[in-house]
Parts: sequence; C-alpha cells; structure tokens
Amino acid sequence: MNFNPSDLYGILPALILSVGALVVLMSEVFLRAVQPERLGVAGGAAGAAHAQLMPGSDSKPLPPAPSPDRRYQAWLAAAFAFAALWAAVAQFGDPNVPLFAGAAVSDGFARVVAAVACGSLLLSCLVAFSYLEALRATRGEFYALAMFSAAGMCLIAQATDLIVIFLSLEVLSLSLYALCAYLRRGKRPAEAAFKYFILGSFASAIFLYGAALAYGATGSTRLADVANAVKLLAQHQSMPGVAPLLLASVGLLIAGFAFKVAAVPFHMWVPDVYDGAPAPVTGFMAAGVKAAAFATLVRILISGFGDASAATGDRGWRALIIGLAVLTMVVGNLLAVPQRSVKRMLAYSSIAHAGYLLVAVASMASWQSRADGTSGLLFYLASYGATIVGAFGVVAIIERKLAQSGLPDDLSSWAGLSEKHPALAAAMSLFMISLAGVPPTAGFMGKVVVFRSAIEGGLAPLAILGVLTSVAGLYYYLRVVVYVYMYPQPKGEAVQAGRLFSAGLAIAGCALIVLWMGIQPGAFGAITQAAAASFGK
Amino acid sequence: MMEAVLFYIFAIGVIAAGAQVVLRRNPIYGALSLVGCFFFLAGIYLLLAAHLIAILQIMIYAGAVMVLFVFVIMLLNLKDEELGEQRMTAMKVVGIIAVLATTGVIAWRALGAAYPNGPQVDNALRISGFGTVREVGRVLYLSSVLPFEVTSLLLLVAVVAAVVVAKGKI
Amino acid sequence: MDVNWLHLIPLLPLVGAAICGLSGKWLAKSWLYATALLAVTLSFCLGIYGFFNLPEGTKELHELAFNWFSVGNLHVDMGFSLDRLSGTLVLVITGVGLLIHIYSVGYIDEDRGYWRYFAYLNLFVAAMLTLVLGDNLVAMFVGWEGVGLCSYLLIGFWFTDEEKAYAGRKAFVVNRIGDFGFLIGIFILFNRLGTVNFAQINTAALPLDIASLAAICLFVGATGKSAQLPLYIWLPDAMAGPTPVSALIHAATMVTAGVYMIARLSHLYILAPGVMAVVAIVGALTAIWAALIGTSQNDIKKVLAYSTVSQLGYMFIGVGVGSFFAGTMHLITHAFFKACLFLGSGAVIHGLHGEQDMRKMGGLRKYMPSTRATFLVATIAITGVLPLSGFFSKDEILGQALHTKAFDFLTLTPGGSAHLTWLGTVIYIVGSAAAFLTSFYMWRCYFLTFSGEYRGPSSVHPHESPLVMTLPLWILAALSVVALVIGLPAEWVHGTFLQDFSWEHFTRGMWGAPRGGSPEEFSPYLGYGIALVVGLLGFASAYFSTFRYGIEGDDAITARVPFLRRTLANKFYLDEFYGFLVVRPLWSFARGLWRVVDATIIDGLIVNGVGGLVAWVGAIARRFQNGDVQRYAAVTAVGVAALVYVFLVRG
Amino acid sequence: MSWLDAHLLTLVIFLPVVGGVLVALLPRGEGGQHKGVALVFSVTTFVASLPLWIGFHGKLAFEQKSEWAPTLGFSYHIGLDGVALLLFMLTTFLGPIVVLSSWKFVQERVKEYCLAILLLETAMLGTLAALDLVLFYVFWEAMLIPMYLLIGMWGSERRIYAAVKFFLFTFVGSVLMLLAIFWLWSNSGPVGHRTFDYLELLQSGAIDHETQGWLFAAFCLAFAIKVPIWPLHTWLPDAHTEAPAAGSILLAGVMLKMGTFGFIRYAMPLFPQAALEHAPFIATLGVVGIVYGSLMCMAQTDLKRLIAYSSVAHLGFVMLGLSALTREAVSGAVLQMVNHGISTGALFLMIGYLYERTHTRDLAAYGGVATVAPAIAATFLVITLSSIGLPGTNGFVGEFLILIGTFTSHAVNHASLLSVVASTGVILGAVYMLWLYQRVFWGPARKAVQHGLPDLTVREWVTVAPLLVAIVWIGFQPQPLLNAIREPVDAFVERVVHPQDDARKRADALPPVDLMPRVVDAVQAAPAPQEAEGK
Amino acid sequence: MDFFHAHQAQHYLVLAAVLFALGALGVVLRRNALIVLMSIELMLNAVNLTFLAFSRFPLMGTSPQGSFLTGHAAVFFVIATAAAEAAVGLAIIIAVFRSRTSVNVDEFDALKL
Repeated sequence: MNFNPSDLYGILPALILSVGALVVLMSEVFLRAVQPERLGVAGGAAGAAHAQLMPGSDSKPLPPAPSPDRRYQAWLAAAFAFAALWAAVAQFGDPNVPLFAGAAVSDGFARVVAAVACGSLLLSCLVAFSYLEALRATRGEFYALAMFSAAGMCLIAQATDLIVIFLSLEVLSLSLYALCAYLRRGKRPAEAAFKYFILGSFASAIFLYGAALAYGATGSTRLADVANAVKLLAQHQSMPGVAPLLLASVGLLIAGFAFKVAAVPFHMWVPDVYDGAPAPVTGFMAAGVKAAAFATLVRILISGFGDASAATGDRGWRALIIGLAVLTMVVGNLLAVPQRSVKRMLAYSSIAHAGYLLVAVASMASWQSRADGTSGLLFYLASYGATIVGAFGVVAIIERKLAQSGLPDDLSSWAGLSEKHPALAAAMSLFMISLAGVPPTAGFMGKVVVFRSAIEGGLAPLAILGVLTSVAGLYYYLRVVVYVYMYPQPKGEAVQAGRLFSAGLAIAGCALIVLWMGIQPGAFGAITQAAAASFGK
Repeated sequence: MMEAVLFYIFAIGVIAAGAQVVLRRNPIYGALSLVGCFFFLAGIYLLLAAHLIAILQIMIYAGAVMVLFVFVIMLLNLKDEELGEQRMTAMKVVGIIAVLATTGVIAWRALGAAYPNGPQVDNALRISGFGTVREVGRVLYLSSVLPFEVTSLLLLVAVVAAVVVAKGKI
Repeated sequence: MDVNWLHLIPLLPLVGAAICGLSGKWLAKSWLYATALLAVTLSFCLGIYGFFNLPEGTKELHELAFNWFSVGNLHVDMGFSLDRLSGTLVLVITGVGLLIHIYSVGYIDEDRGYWRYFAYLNLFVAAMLTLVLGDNLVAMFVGWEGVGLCSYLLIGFWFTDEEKAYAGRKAFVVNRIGDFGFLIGIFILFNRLGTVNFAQINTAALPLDIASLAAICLFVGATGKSAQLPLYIWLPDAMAGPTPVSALIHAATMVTAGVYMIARLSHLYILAPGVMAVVAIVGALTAIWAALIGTSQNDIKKVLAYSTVSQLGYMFIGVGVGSFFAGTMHLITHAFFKACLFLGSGAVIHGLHGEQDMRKMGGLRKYMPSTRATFLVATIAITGVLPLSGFFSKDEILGQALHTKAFDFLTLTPGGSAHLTWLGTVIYIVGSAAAFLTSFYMWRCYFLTFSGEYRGPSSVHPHESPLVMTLPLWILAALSVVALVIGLPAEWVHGTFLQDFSWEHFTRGMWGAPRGGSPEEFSPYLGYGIALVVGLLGFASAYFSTFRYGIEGDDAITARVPFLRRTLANKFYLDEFYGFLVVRPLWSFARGLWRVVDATIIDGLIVNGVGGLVAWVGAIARRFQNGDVQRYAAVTAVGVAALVYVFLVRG
Repeated sequence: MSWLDAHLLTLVIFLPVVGGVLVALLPRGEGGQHKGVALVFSVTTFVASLPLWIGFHGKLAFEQKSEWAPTLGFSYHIGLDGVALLLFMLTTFLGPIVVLSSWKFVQERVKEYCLAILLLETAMLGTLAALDLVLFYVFWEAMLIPMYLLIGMWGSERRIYAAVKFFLFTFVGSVLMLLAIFWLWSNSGPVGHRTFDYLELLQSGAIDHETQGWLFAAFCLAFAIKVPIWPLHTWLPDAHTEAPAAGSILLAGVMLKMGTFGFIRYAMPLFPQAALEHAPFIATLGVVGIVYGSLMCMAQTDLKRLIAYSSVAHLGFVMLGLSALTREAVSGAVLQMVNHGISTGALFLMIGYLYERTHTRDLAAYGGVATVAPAIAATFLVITLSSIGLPGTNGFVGEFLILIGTFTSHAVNHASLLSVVASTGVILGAVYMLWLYQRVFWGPARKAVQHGLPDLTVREWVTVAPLLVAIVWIGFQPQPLLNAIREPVDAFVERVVHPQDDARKRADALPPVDLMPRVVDAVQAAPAPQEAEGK
Repeated sequence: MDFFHAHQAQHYLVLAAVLFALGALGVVLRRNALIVLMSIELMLNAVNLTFLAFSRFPLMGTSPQGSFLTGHAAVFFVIATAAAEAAVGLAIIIAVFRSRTSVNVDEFDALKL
C-alpha cells in the first residue's frame, strides 16, 4: 500500500476547503428563520427587480413570510478559507515533498499558488456576502461551490500527474460553471455558464487527448516520466516513435491550458463569461483560475518538458509561448480600448495580463532566467489577484445597483463616484493604477519582476512590446479614473444603500495588499524566490 | 483473423453511429445513435482486452448518462420548428478545416509513426489478467489513491452544481 | 589705484530709485523729490571728488566691488573703474542728470505717476553710471541693458496710450537686436582671450579676423543703442516719452553709450581698421540721412530727435576715423546743447499745453523769453554759425576725417591695389553737407517756433515756465558756451592755463593710435572757414524761407519739391519697409508654423492620430467577438491546429 | 553624527506624506482645516530642508542607504549632490507658495486637492534624492498620478483631454527607460551581486557601443518628453493651459526640471560615449526648441498657453547648455533650471491670480490692467524681465553662462554657430514677452478689466514676494548656487567629455555579461558566465 | 488481414482520432446545445480509446514505474468525469432553456462584443 497518511498534510489546504464546503452545505439544513426586515432593506426592491427581470421563469414576488437567515454562512466560508490560507502559508519554507507516489507534490510553488487561491476565495466570499444579501440570493451552495473550486485550484497547483491535473481541473471548472449560472437575473448568467461550459469541456477534452498521447509516448501520466522521456529524447536514446507523440502531446496540453489562462486565440470565452457571471464570481475567477491555470501550465512545461532541448531548442515550446504572449498582449489591450462596460473592459484586460504572465513563462524557458521568471510569475499572480479581486469588489457594489435598476453596465454609471463615496472611488482608482502598472502599487512591482526576468532571459523585444502595449492599457484604465473623479455625478445615488461592510472590508484589504506589495515588496519577493527553487537549482 | 473482422465491424459501427450523432437534426435520434456508438465502442474495448472498462462503458455511459440525456430531451420536448435549420457560416467552415487538419496531422505524423515496425509488445498476451477487474482494481486502489479521491470530490461537486444550476430561482 | 567707494556712485541713485519706487506712493512729494535729487547730487559730488583725485600716472581709480559669478575660467566681477573718460562721463551724466531732475520737478509735477517717473529716472542714472564705470564688458552690459529697460519704461510712461506703449516696446526690441550683437562680441572675445575685462582686452594682441569679428559685433550693439543706421528707427518714436526723458536718455547720455563703448575699446578697434571704416561710413550715412529727414519734420521733438541721430553719426565718424578724442568730445558738448534744446522744446510744449507741432507755434519769443534765449544759444552751438562748443567739436571731427590716415592702407578687395585714401575726404564732404542741413533745419525749427507771429489756437495762452525749469535751461546754455574751451585747438591754448581743459590734451595717451598713425598736426583754419560758410548757408536758407515768410515759406518749399518733402516727412518709408520685410512676415510665419507643424502635424497627425488608430482598430476587431459560441470553438480549433502544426509539421 | 542628521533627508522627503495622512483623516467639508494642515506641513518641510542647504559642502551629502527589498535587489539609497540640492530646495520653497496660491481658487474637493499637492511634493523630492534607479523610477512615476488628478479635477474646459494626454505622453517614455534600467541591472554583475544602485552602476560593467546607443535612447526618450524637447512638447501647452494655477506652478517649476535633471544625473553620465556622440544632436534640438518655442509664443492668444510655450524655449536653453559639455554651459544650465522654476512659476502664479479675477485667459480680453492693479503690473514686470533674462535678474546669469559656455564648447562642433542661433532667442523672448506685457497691462482698459480689478491681497503678496526676492537675489548673488553645483558639474563634464577614461575604469571593474539567450545546463549556469565580450 | 496485424495499434489509434474529429466537428457545427454536449462525450470516448490502445500496445522502451494498466485507471476516471460533466452540462442547458426557451446555440448572443 504505497499511500502514506502524512501525504494528507501536503494537501492540507484542499482538505480544509473541502471540509469547509461540506460544513457549509450541512448548515443549509439547520437554518433559523427571521423576519425579512432583519435581513436589511434591500429585500423588497431585490424581489421586485428579481420578479421583473426573470422572463420565462415562474416569477412570483418573494413571500413576505419569514425567510431563513444565512448571514453567517459567508463568515463561515471566509473562516475556512482563512484556515486554508493559513495552512498554505504555514507550509512556506517546508521542504518539497512528493505526495501519493509522485501523483502530486507539495512545494513552495504550489503553496504560493494555493495561498493566492485561498486569499482570493477569502476576499471574494466577503465581497459576495454583501452582494448576495443585497440581492437576497444567498445560498449555502454558493460558498460551498466556491470552496470546492478553490480546493480544485490548490490540488491542480500541486498535481504532477496529468490525470490528477485533469480531475482537479474538472473540479474547479464544474463548480465555476455552476457559480456563473448561480444568479437568475435575466439571460446573461445562464448563457455565460453555457459558453464557459461548452468551451471549457472542449478544451479539457483537447487537453485530455494530449495527456493520452503523452501516456502513449511514455507509458505513464506522471510528469516525471514525461521529463525522463524528454531527456532521453534530447540524448537521442529513445525509440523513433516517441518524438512525434511527445510533440503532439505538448501541443495539445499547451492548447488546453492556453484556453484556461485565456491566451489568444483561446481567449474568446473570457469577455462573455466574465461579463455574464456575478461580479464576485468574476473576481474570484480572474484571480484564482488564472493563478491555478498558470501554475499548471508552468508545472507541465517545466517539470514535464523543462529540459533545455524541449524548451529553448529549435523545436522548443518557448518560441510558441512567445508567439502566444505577443498575440495575447496585443489583442487583449487592443480590444479593451473600445469597451464601455467596466466589467468587460476588465475581462479583456485580464487577457492582456495573461499576455504579461506568458512573458514570464517564456523567460522561464531558459536556464539563466528560470528562477527569475518563476518568482516573477508568482509575484505577478499575487499582485494581479489582489488587484483584480478588489476591482471586481467595487464593480460588484455598482453592479448590484444596476441589477436592480436594470441599467446596462456602462462607464457613465461610474460618473462622479468620488463625490458620494470617496473611499470606493479612491480604491477603484488605486486598483486601476495598479493594473496599469504605475507605482507605488503591486501591479508595478509585478511588471518590474516579470519584465526584468524577460530582459534577463534575453527577450528584450518581447519586453518592449509588453511595456508599449501596457501604455494602451493605461489609457483605458485611466478612463475609469476619469469617470470616477472628473465627471460630475448624475442624479441619484451611485451605490445602493447598506450592505457595504463586508465588501468594504474586502476592498480595503485588497487596497492594503496592493499598496503593501507596491511599497514593501521585499517580503513577497523573498517568498516567491524561495518558491522559485521548486524547479531545479 | 477473427479480431480483424470484429474490429472492422465495430469500427464501422462506431463511426457510422458517431456520424449519426453529428448529422442527425433531431436530438433524440442523436442520443439513440450515441447509445449505439457506445455499444460498438464497448466492443472495441473488449478487443483491446479492457474487460472492466467495456462493462463500465455499457453501464455508466450507455446506461446512466444516456438515460439522463434522453430524460432531459424529453423534459424540454422541443417542437420540430424550434430546432430550426442548420446554417453554415464561414467560421464554421474554417473550424471544420482546422479540426480535420489537426486530427489528420496527429494521425499521420504522430499516431502513424508511433510504431515504426508494428507493435512489438502486446500486453494482452504478455501480462496475465490484463484488464481484468482484479488487475485494474490493484492499480486504482493502490497506485492512484489521489485521483480516486479527487474523483469522489468531483462527483460531489457535480451533484451540488447540478442542483444549484437546475434550481428554479435564486 | 584701488578705492572702495566707487560703487557708491551708481549705488546711490539705485537706492534712490528703490525708495521712490517702493514707497513713492505713500511718500510726501517733497520728500520724494528730495530723495531723488539728493541721490543724484551725491553721486555727482562723488564723481567730482574722484575726477579731481585721479592719481598721477595711471589716472585711474578702480574698485572691485564683488565677484559676480565665476565658473570654469569665466570670471565676471562687478568692477568699477573711473578714469578720465568715464570720469568725465560720470560728471556729464550726473550733472546733466541733476539738472534734468530739477527740471522734471516742474515738468512732471501734475502727473499722478510722478513717483514712478522719478524712480525710473534714478534707476536710469544708476544704470548709466554702471555702464560707464563698469570695468568689463559684462558689467557694461548690465548698464547697457539697464538703460534700455529704463528707456522702455519711460517711453511707455503714459502706457494707456497704445502709441506710446508700442513705441516703448519697439525701442526695447530694437535695442535687443543690438544687444544680440553685443553679446556675440563678448562671446568672441571671451572665447579668444578667456577674459571680459577691458584692461586685458585693450592690451591683448588679437589677430585681424578675430578683432574685426568682435569689433563688428560690438558695433552692431552700438548701432542699436546709439540709433545708427539701420537700427535708428526706435529713437524718433522714443519721443513719445516725457520731454526731460528725451533730453536725458535720448539725447545726452544713453544714446551715446555706443560711442563710449567704442572709445573704451579703442585698442580693440584699431586692430580692426576695416571695421573702423565701416563705423565711419555708417556714421556719415546716418548723419546725412537723419539730417535730410530732419529738414522736413514739423514735430519739434522729432526734429530734435533726428538731429540727435545725425549728431551721433558725427560722433561715429569721429571714432571711426580713429580720433577717439574728437568723437568723445562731441559727445560731451552735444550732451549740453542737445539737452538744452530738448528741455527748451519741453518748456515750449509745456507752455503750449502739450502742443508739439511747430506749425501751430511761432512768435513765442515774447511769451517765453528765457526759453527762447537759451534755445537760441543751443541752436547756435549745434549749427556752428558762431564758434561755440558744437562748432569746435564737430569741426574737429570733420578735420580729423579729412586728414585721417586710418584708411590709407585699406583696400576694397583683400590684397587689392585700390587704397581707400579718398574715403576720409568723402566722409568729410558728406559730413559738411550734413552740417549744412543741420544748420538749415535747426534754424528752421528755431524760426518756426519763436519768431514770426503766434499761429496756435487762441484758446491756448503760451506762458513761460517756472524758474525750476528755466534755471536748468540757463545753466545748460552756459555750459554749451563754456564747453567750447575743451574743443579749442591745441596750439591755440598751448601753454595757457586753458590747455589743461583741452580735451585732446587731457585725454592724450588714452587712445589707441590707428594703424596709419594719427594725422600730423594740420591747421584747422580752412576747416573752420568752410564750416562757418556752410553754417551760414544753412542759416541763410532757413532765414529766407522760414524767417521771412514764416510757415508759408516752408510750405513754399513743400510746393516746390512735393515728392522729396513727402519722402523725407515719411522718413524714407524705412519703418514701412521693415514692417513689410521683417516684422509682419515673422508674425505670420509664427502663426503658420503653429497651425501647420504644431497643431496639425505633430498633435493632429501623430499624437492623436496614433491614439485614434488604436481605438479604430479595436472598434473593428471587437466586431469579431459576436457572441456565437461555435465561432469561439472554431477559433479555438484553429489555435490548436496552429500549435500542432508548429510542433509536428514545421519542426 | 546624530540620528537626526542621518535621517534628515528622509524626514524632509516624507513630511508631506505625514501631512497627507493627516488631511485624509480630517473630516470632509472643513475646507479651512485641510488647507491649514497642508500649509503647515509644506512650510515645515521648507524649514526642515534649510539645514540641508546650510550643511551642504559641495560633495554628495546626506547619503542614507538602507535595505528596501533586498530580495528584489532594490535598496533605499538617497542623497543629494549640488544639482539635486538646488532643485530640492526649489521644490520645498515652492511648496508653501503653491498651497497658499490656491487658497481662494479651490473651494470644492479641498481634501483631495491638498492630498494631491502634498503627495506630489513628496514624489518630487524623492525623485531628486533617489540614488537607486528603481527608487528613482518609483518616485518618478508616482509624480504623475497627483499631477494627473490636479489637472483633471481642478482644470478648465478641456482638462480631461489634457490630463490623459499628459499621463500617456510621459508614461510612454518612461516605460522604455524602465527596461533600460533592467538591462543595466543584468549588466551590473554576476547573479547575486547585481545592483540598481546608481553609484555602483556608474562603476560597473562596460557597455558596448551599440547597446549604449539604445539604452541612452531609452533614457533620453523618457527625459526628453518630460523636459519637453521639440518635437515631443505638445503635451505641455495643453497640460499648462488646462491645469489650475498650482498645477502649472509645480509643473513648470519643478516637474519639467525632472527631465533635465534626468539628463544630467542619469542619461548622460551612465552612457558617456553615447552622450558625447549625440550631444550635437541634442544641442541642435535644444536650439530648435528655443527658436520654435519663441515663435509659438508669438502665435498664441491664450495667456497660459503662451507661457507654456515659453517654457519650451527656456528649457531649450537648458538642454543646449547641458549638451554643450563645458563647465560654464552646464553650470548655467543647472542655474537656469532653478531660474526657470522661479520665474515661470511666478508667471503662472500671477496669471492664476489674474484668472481668479477675470476668469479668462484670452489675451484679447485683457488690456490696461496696470491702471487698475498697479501692484500686479509691477510684480509681473519684474517677473517678465527675469524671464527675458535682463541683467540683474536671475534669468540673465543662467542664459549668459549657457550661451557663452556653448560658444566656447569644443565637445560639440559648430557650437559657436548654435550659440549664435540660440542667442536670437534673447531677441524673440523680448518680442513675445513684452508683447504679452503690453497687451495685458498697458493700453486702454478692455473687457476683462472694465469693472476694475482688486489689486494683490496680503496673502498674494506673501506668495509673490519671496519669488521676487529670489529673482533679484540670484540675479546679483548667483555665486553661492554656482559653488554648490561646482563639484557635480565638474565630475559630469569630466566623465562625459572623456568617456574613454571611464571605459578604462569599467574595464578593470566587472567583465560584461552578454544577455543573448543560450542553453546552458545547470552546471554552467550556477555563476554568471565569465567570458568577456568578444567584440 | 495481415495488414491489420501489421498495424494493429495504429488501427485503434486512428479510429480514436476519427472519433475525436467527429466529436470536435459536432461541437463546432451543431446548433443544438444537446447535440453539442453529446459531441463532447464523443471526444472523451475517443480519448478513452486512445488510452486503452496505448496501454495494450505500449511503445518500445517505455518502462513506467506503475503497471501498464494506469491507462485503464485513467479511462475509469475519465468516464466518471464524463458523467459529471454530462450532469452539470444538462443542468446548465435546462437553466438556459428556462431563460430563453431555446437550445439553439447560435441564439445565445446576449453577451458579445
């Protein structure tokens, strides 16, 4: 029996999250009913909006009868998320240990990614709480699914076996599909979920086919075996049939995850899904999924195909990643420019950021910049996560107002936010600045480490293209700031009253992290550099 | 000899049924031909000495999954006109070409070249009890604990997700 | 000899200016006047003290006030040196300045801007003193631009009048053009010598080309400041300022700065004989040019202005032909009688409540006798019908021009054979012609103003000015008589006590001798004779035209040569010419440049163009995202195909 | 050396931030309070910065180096040499003036306003004091945000266009510089011994000729846009025209100088060969800027736009001086940076006051101000004279040094010709400034002033007087300033004019690392490759 | 028939490839959401077939630490996954159908641009 219980310690975050999910699900059974007004003013309005915005479904207004009180579930979920985060952080600096006979590993890299995932889960739960409460749409399943998907993220970051990767991928994807379709407000959520689902499963099928070919070439789905095969190939000691299979498989595997990380031309789903999903979910997706997907991509490319011949050789994958990076940076920024819906703009911008992260991946290909690239990637993921969760937190506050008044999501609904809600406005501007990569914010430091690694890896042209496209980025990020600060507020309240506490907490947290990483990046730098040791040297 | 005949029969069956799935306008026919396809596939699996898998194929796919499909199709009971006409767009043509090209290249370059001079090893003959429940079970429960556990998690997620999504209103 | 009080000379007026300027609004009038006058008086006294305590030998007092700035090997000090030349000029400036201050008390009394006026006036005196006392080019340049500023402020003193405001601006800008040359001159000298001090410059042995280049650049500055062709155009307009200002700045002192500069740098100029020729020629041309215009002006101040320009031309002839003493001597004498003339005209204008047109004057002798008397003296002095100061200084210049050797070895073309020996003679003839014209227009001016019958509107009752104004007139008139002693030929006064007063004798050894050497002693009598005849001719022609027939006589001339008169009255249309050729093209070019290059090309095409392009491409590209999930799937498939192709086929 | 001495500079830099925090904590709506706090802190900053000036003795001083993010290679290394010190003092000097100047003008969103001003001040001070390239870059970019808000929130009609244009323009340039900084980092030594420290970078790793050209270009672009050098100047008129008075003052007074400061501190010393090689080009651009800017001024009908273009001309002088590479010219350039800060700042201050009274910037609407508001006219006159470089004002010394230094320069061929052409700027300057002055202050009273204008109030006097004093004082006593900058200027000229010495110095420093990607397995990759560059 | 024996493995693999292609085509072409879902099932089955073929006919020189039956285990997991996907997918289709009474993919374009 080659299973050692201490392996479970290695996947502690995932375990905690799964248990937490179960607990929350259980809590649905023991609900205490209270009078609606105890749940805040928003109910009636939400009910009305909800009624009018649900054509096709049986739309009867909310019953005035006592409704169950679910207010604690968010905090419960947050508590578990925090526990998982703590578990991940507590393992920093532990030695890297293979788990479950090499099916997974517990190393610094995975821990950082897990920390990012749990952190974004924690903050997203807080954001979601006030969002859902305001719309009277709280259900335990929401948090449970979120935690499941976070668990999937933690697992996928640790997986070193293509099958495990596939399974964890499905875990996180399936729960996210559901979360996208969670709200019943009009056509958009369900449609978003459908598109996400179709394309997602399409991509995972492709990935799986790649896995199958890899299995064919190596007789195993372990990345370690793949790596051995690659090494043999490099030394020309392998069977003639192996090479093409490996090449085909790496192509398909990259394709599968290029989809998840939203690299052009696998990006088409991103804007629609981000747009249709509820803002807190979108934030969670943008931060967590990106982190997990990039972690896996890197895991496959480095642990599996990391050998120099396969990476930077004449048929190496670096050229390909560079190509993807170029496309992604250019297209992402270009398409974000004409957007007037902040949510959609952020969606396209997340594509653009995928491009910058791909630059880091490309710089990991060559030995001398692999460590820098890894730490750069992790740092960027963390900074981007903190920023984007916060940004979508603010979006959520605006959106729940729109969800009631049925207005379209447009920049004009942001005009003059700073007059009534200076703190929100300041936070949003801070996040925009950070996304644009202007100091003193996390986003800037992220760009610093990533592009530095690119220069280090001799990818100067790529870096130049990156910074130039980031100028275009600055343009559309600034436009939000312009509306928030420089346009007068139209009549009426920009933000629906009440239910701001937890979201405010989350946003403030994000803002603090963004500033902290921007002004004192040292600690994070240390962590990521330690994690970078996961890949050799 | 026998194997060859069977293979070709099953293979033709698989492809024909698969084609039906893709071509049939009415989903119910699609579903039924998919069931057929799965049966032929099970046959192929048997030829590959994957006894357990063949059984699972029949039970889970042709059984559970397809029932679910048919059930949903009935639930929605789409009128014929609601199905609408299949239209072709330029992008779809491009997609077809891309798909065919991809699989073609893989089949020709990778799969075709996989065994330069025929398969040297045939585990079905080499390993005793290859593909039997006992042997596969060993692998499942001993050397792939993690995937197995994750699968359980996956199924739970699926249940919850399906419930949440299918719920009337939230 | 080093002293430590020279800086007080310019400093005192500066302090006066500061007091008047900052507190003048609240200060009692009497106190203000007291301050302003006291400041000038004190520096006058200091000037006298210094002047009469010039040490033997060097005959120079020097003070290094403070090191202004020094970087690398450039050291610029605020150093003052008072020698015979600058000493004399200090006396002239402070003396005449003082008189004009006194005069102004009466003149500007009613104006509510009187305190500004005195602040500016003091400031001017300070700047002018810095100019003459400065012991290096940069210090001189401080004064140089300082006086320009003051003239700008004083010309625009009544700034609500667009005309006057414009005149002030014009003066400053034209002067700036000159200063540009001056700066370049400084650069060239510094680049060669590594210093800007007169002492070193005057003792340096510069090659011809450098010397010529520097000299010509500095001379450009001189033409600006001293209103020579082609930059004189600002001076006539400068008459927009209060008349005492015209007297002090635009007649007596500032405009002579150019001459002073050349005299100060005589040792540099003698190294560049070609440039000296240019100076002389420009001087001669200016003299005749301005004199011609002067004959046809009807504004009394304009007449005086053009006469100033032409007199300055004489001075440049003087320094140009290498007899620096003659030029500077005329500078001094001119300061007296021209100040007198201007103040006189001021008195007239004052008495006629601002009337400046001579055609509306006439017969003022009985209304303002002392003005008339002093004006007469000054007129005689300038026209030289009788040997007064102007006569001697001017004719010294002409005589020197006639006999000069400075051009004897100059050739038109480098290495050519045709020597410019005749140049002196030509200049002499031109100068004499100018003298005739001078005599004509000055007398014309005098007659039209004072003799005949009063032609002005009966509403205006001409009256004599108060004592505070007439007193300076008398003093100046006296000075312009007395000043003749400095012009007496050396052999007349040889041995007598007068010889110490002879400017030539007094400044002997100060100047560099032109390459051809100074002309040997020549008898001045022929020159004097011709000069007298010329002067009398001018007087006669004026007498028979304007004294006899008054204004009709003048009109008769106009009727005789209408075209000539119009051309002269319009100053040869030089202003229009510049406006057409330089000014308007420049402004419209600027506007065009802005519209085309800045607004259209850089901003419109490139900057906004790029932004627009990006936005446009984005707007087009997003159309591709049409929401059809199967299109997305197809694109994904294409992507996969590309990847697989790259890995399997291309490799 | 007490703790205070060791940390004085840091203290001064971050005092405004403390004020900012306080402002942020104060409840909204209490306009007076916010302004008060801002004023108190800006004044304190100025007072606290005086010891820096007094205690300065020529060499690089007040150095403080402590860890910032060692894992990322950043260090918190600050210090002041003479050049930086002058601009530093200028900034702290302008701080209170700026706050006071907008006391009446800014009435809504006072809190954000004060916050922006204070943060901006810290960013600018930091930019000047930084000796670590990343630290420098952080401050450099941090400057943009508050200024962007200042323009965009309190500007006039086309403020948003101007603000965005300003931000984008400056951002484009600086991002490429960032990459160049990374390149320097990678070149600065073997893995683990790399540094962003300016002083160490000056010594480390020789850079081959071609690369130097590229890096120099990257740095130049960043700074040239900020200066701005023709033809990268078009953001400036818009920004100045739309910005509120305070914004314009800081923009003209300090921020533009950051560009020229960047040239003398970073771009040229870091890449001496390239700098020497391209000096004529930059000098030419400077001259073009002088003439072109002056001509632009003559075409303007908008007060602030005119002054903005005049800045283009003045900074053309500075660039000319810097690239002439003689002690005189460079000193003059540095001095001129300060002068331009004072006089143009003062000009914008006065125009701001006029605008507060008349609410128009249109030249045609003005006229005859001198009759109704003599004090404004008088002060404006002095400032105008300083801006056209009349002797006795600060402007003269700077321009004179630049021109005479350029004229005698040997590093740039045809330098004397350039200097002569540049001198025409002296004429044109008089042309447009006096035109402006006559148009606005002289002549009969026109539309904007028909109902009379209140003259300078006491508060306004308090803001203007120091500037006037500075103008005259520097005009007569520039030597203390020149002494302060002598040492750095000499070093600068020495380094750039004789790059080969520098190359030698670097040669016996670390061998260069060539960054071409190549596949090396772990064994090789452990230390940095040691082979020296082939070419 | 010996052709088959000569290239036994390839037969299975190519069959899988064809099946995969069929599935992919279904995803790209069919506008009926349900059939799209089925096509995805087809693709997964193709993968299964590949796994099984490879686990019976491993390439020369492949020596996994695990047994050759990991392929079968993989298929086992894939089947489970497929079932899960089917469940969630159908649920989503129902949700979509609720909100717009149609399962025609090309009508789902509320989200675009």
